[in-house]
Amino acid sequence: MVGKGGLLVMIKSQQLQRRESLNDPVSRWDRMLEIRYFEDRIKELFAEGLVHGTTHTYQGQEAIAIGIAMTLRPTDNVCCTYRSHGIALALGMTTDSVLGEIMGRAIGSIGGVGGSMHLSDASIGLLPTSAIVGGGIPVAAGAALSAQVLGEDRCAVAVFGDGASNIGAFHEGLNLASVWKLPVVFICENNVYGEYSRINLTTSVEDISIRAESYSMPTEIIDGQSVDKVAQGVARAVERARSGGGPTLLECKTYRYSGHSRADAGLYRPAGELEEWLKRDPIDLYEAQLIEAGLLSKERAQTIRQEIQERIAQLVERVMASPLADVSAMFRNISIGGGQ
Amino acid sequence: MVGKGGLLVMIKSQQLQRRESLNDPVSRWDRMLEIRYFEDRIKELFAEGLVHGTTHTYQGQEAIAIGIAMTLRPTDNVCCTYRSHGIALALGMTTDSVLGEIMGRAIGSIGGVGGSMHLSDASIGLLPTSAIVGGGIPVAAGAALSAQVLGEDRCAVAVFGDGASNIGAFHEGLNLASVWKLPVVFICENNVYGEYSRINLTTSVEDISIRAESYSMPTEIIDGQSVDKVAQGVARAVERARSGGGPTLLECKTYRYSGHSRADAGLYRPAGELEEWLKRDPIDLYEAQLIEAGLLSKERAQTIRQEIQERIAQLVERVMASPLADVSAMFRNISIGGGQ
Amino acid sequence: MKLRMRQAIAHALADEMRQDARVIIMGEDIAAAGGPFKTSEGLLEEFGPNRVRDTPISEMGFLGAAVGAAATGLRPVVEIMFVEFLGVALDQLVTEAAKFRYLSGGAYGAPLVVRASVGSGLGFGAQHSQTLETWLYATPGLKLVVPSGARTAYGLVRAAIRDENPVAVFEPRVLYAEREEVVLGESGIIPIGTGEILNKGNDVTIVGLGQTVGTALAATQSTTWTADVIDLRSLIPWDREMVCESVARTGRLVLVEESPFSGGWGTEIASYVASECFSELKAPVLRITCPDVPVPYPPHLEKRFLPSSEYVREQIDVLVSTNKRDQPWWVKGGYLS
Amino acid sequence: MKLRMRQAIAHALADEMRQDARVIIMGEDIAAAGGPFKTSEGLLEEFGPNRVRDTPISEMGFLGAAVGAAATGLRPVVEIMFVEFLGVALDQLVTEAAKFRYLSGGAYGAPLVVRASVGSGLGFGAQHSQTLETWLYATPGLKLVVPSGARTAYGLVRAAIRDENPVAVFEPRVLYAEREEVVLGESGIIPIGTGEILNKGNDVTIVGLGQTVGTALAATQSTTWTADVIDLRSLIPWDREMVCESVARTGRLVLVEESPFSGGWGTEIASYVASECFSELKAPVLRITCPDVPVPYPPHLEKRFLPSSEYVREQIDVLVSTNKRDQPWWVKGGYLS
Ligand SMILES: Cc1ncc(C[n+]2csc(CCOP(=O)(O)OP(=O)(O)O)c2C)c(N)n1
Ligand SMILES: Cc1ncc(C[n+]2csc(CCOP(=O)(O)OP(=O)(O)O)c2C)c(N)n1
Ligand SMILES: [Mg+2]
Ligand SMILES: [Mg+2]
Repeated sequence: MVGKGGLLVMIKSQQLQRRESLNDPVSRWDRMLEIRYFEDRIKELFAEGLVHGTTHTYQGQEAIAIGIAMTLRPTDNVCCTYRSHGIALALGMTTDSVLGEIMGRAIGSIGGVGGSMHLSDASIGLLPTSAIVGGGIPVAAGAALSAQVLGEDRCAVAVFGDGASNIGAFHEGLNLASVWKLPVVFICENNVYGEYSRINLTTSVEDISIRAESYSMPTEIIDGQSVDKVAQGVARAVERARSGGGPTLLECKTYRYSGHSRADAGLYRPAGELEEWLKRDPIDLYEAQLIEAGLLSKERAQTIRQEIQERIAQLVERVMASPLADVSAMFRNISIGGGQ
Repeated sequence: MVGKGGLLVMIKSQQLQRRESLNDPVSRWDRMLEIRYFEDRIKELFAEGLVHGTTHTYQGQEAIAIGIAMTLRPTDNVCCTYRSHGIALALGMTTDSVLGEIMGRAIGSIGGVGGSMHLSDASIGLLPTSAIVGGGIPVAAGAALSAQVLGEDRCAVAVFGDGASNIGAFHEGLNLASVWKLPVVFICENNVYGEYSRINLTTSVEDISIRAESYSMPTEIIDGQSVDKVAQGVARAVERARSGGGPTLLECKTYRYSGHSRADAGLYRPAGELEEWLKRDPIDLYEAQLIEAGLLSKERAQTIRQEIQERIAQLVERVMASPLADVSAMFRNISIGGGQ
Repeated sequence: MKLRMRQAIAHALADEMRQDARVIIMGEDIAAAGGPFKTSEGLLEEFGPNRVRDTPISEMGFLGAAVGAAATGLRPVVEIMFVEFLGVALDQLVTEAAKFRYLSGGAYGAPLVVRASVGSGLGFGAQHSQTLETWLYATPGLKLVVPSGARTAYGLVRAAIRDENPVAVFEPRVLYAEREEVVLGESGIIPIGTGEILNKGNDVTIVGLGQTVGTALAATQSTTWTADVIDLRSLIPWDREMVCESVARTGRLVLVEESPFSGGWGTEIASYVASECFSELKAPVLRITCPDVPVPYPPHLEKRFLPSSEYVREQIDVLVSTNKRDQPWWVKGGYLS
Repeated sequence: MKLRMRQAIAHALADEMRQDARVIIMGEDIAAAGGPFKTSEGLLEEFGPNRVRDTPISEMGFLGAAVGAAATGLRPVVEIMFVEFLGVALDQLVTEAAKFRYLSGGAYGAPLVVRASVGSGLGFGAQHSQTLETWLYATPGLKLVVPSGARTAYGLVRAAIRDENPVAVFEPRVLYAEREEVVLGESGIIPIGTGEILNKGNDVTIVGLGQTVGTALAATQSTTWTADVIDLRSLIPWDREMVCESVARTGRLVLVEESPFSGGWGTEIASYVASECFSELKAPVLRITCPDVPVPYPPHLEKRFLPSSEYVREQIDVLVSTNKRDQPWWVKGGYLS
């Protein structure tokens, strides 16, 4: 696997440095902002027609990505969906690698052939993200299975939405993980919507967490707007996983500020719902907490915000100036030992 | 659909007569015996090499089929699995039609091209049985959907096993039925095994019924060895379905006396388990009940048993003497309006 | 009337729903939102929530429900947002629906329609850009049609709904926004199993499907040769007669495919025609396909992935002038080494 | 050593498991019961429950788990009891596993094996008797092999496990009980992508796959013509070179297929060879297939469904003597009307 040999062992990769920096509370806040501004900019880039295809942004859910990333080890595996910029950045992928991928650049995390829905970075354990709803759930169980079979101290995490809890792969993956007591944590980001449908229109329960009982699985409902709450919940589940206690289903209550994907303005949402959630913005909440703890000042916070905005602006310029994936890229990494 | 026009409207079909006869308690017992002896004979026929392919018999579960059939109307729809001889006979299919199908005869319910796993009879609402585990579950939801959309007073029933509750189609079918409040009853025959695996080895819950909570669905655990208990449970669920109350999950606790399929002697079962269940044989229990109620005498019971044995013996002779499906049968009923 | 393909589809659905109360439609976000690709706009308003239904994300569940509903009196039209999602539900289409009539001795059919958006061109990446026709190949009892624009979409969707058998309609996503003159009403209905000759010529028969029909037509501009251009429209069953008649005349067959070279949809047609018209063929059948790679995301590569009309023209130039096939671009360019 | 095919498979699994601790196997009833078809007998005892696992009835779940496990260090071998069950899990094979390497920029592979029993001959009926190769067609990144007996089963299963890519092994169920001389050990391993010439002749090249290899061989007995008989063994990728070389010599190609005429696996081979060997072919490529019907249950019809060696011989008699194709039996018999 990439990242195991050569230079990367000696000099810590940028990804691992970024990952480690989450040990510092202010860096967590910084990373949440990075995700927020990154996603805001992505939205604009699509709106401006500068990017092709589709994208699914993460504004409002940042505390979950950070809570997960600060708790897992880089050797743990994460399976995520098409809505993965936030998780990827939190886990340590660089903004160049993520934006590069979104813009089809050779510097993209998989060389620019995947686009917004397909990020991956083995050095921080991010398996290929799946654009198929539920696709990553049994895959995460499998990444946990390898740890169990090989006796490795790893665990695996699947991140998916509320809507995904209605698909067969969810059911099969959770049952399998429970029967085999696999070291895996299933993290449902309940952001109230699956595409343009409110959860109550498609899902026969209000709390996805209830479904854990079908698998005799421990579960928690977590405030997804709180970095600490998420981190604590994930830590409990990961601890259970590593100590042979089997899988856990965590439901993080959250909200996506943007529409489902690039084309969606979210007009189907009841008036006031977004506003209600904005009052508990995860970045604001964490900022207040840091300030209260004396770890951050209002002024420093303002400076950081500006710095990140600038970083993102430079990032976009840099990536747009970088070379596109070339034609040979589409023929690479299909199979090993000769193509079909 | 078959059975809607012509002669069948005027003279009540044999199937409907057989169905109606279940109004009589003794006939119910008679039918259970018919199923039992039929299945015993099927096992022998396979063992003797007289039948090709595979089969899945129903001994020990007869009370469930009868409880369902006596409660549903012939216009209701039933989706069942490869283990469907019992349900088919209970719903009113004739032994000739079922054995004919099993033996590839033209008189078989679908002309002999389907075999043991593929029975169907539109006149009593039996949709094509599916040899794919879980396949019939969303299909039953669909049969209920048509009733709902067309405003018909029908309901639909899916019959499936404990093992099937681990497959995605179960999850998706139940959630969909719940969200749409479809008039459907999901009947899980928990016979403790899926193929050669005991339920505890593959299923993360002991009672399948628990899984109803994942769909906010009413549920009951029912003694599957009692005709009356099954009928009452089904009646409550059907009443709920017809009155707009939506779907129900019923779990009937039962046991299959035979192995999973023709080749299986069931040697994986813990010693004494079968014997324990045989003490609560559904046919014996019902016989005792009828005798206690004064509806049946020991002598009459003995006579009936003998009569049915003879009927089955004659049936086998009759079917073996009847013509095989001819070559043209394999080209029929594939599509309407010209083949591919 | 000039309509975008997505509007033509909405018209087709509405026209059938008006005439036949048994027709219902369901899929993810097809009701309140009018469909992810706006192919059902206005239908919820006109036909109400009983007949126009948003579903959970449960392709196996709602496709299976369509099978049961179809067998018991409805004519469900199911939308599978991206054809890849059939990968979680294929069982219900090919193992249940397609065999229902057979497995009921003719008593129950499964007259349902599965509409799925397919293909590349919009930057949806490797898991949302394939065409996957061969998933449905080798399935007696199932039909598959592929419109090439608004007009054929209207005609084929209506025909699919009226068909007594399960029919899949694979709609090239990139064409949803394209406008075309559409014949509405009964006379706009297109019989399943028939192709259409869009251009008459002498030297070669070019068969396209879906978005490659436009490519094929464009390729015939300013050439030294003339071509019959056939829009196949139906892939299962396909119009063997029309294609063979044309090839008998032109002596050459070119398939323009949006699918990989290995195992692409053209293999069925190429294989049949090469045998059936063995003595009429002056040149080997030429399949102009995509390379054997996942669909790449970025626009410049995605475009390259698909045969362009220039490339088709060049390939046919060689075929007609030499009666030999040219190498595909990825071989000539050395991309496989 | 003479082994039944199911024993040869168990040997192949055991040999790889002994050499490579990363190899695990999983599937329904493959552990305690030794497999529904006894292809894993003794493995639980030798390798223990950590590496030999019974699964719930959750094909999507355990195939998906195999993908994740393969990407993170194991070499899982998954048994899909009947190939039709891939219909509830295809997504994980073609949309995830086959694209994992691509979608990770080469960092994660999915070196897993999916073994599935396929085909007719044992009376399992319409939903348990198909071969369904075309579900995997058009999937760059995936391989598919089909053994024709114990020897090739051993060699191909071992090669599949060693392959760095996802490989499907479709095992003709009817052959599990058949005995054949098997070369065990390294020298018994069969490179994926290679066919095998089982008989040399001059007049025609006959290509079989799985259980039709035996049919093809038997068809060459007491004939007026002689044939190259090729066991294709690998279908994706297939041995284009071997088949084309043979056809270049014999001038005629016959495919003997256990699949429907429309969309069967032979379309890929027929289409390729008819183009590639265009000038060498003396006669049209002949696909001898099953009719376009679901697999019928009763033994006399199931037998009729599959091409018999007599039928193959008759068809080739006509081909060789007239350089024209005969009609298939169902056309001659008027069964389609
Ligand atoms: C199998 C499948 N069905 C449908 C889709 C289309 N789709 C993409 S995202 C999405 C909504 C998912 O909602 P949820 O799981 O709540 O995640 P969120 O987008 O809210 O993060 C749908 C229906 C898909 N990608 N895969
Ligand atoms: C999708 C699928 N996977 C696996 C099988 C093989 N199979 C047939 S029956 C069976 C066991 C089913 O157990 P259960 O649901 O408890 O029903 P029972 O046979 O006990 O009535 C299995 C695994 C199948 N037919 N379909
Ligand atoms: Mg959501
Ligand atoms: Mg069971």
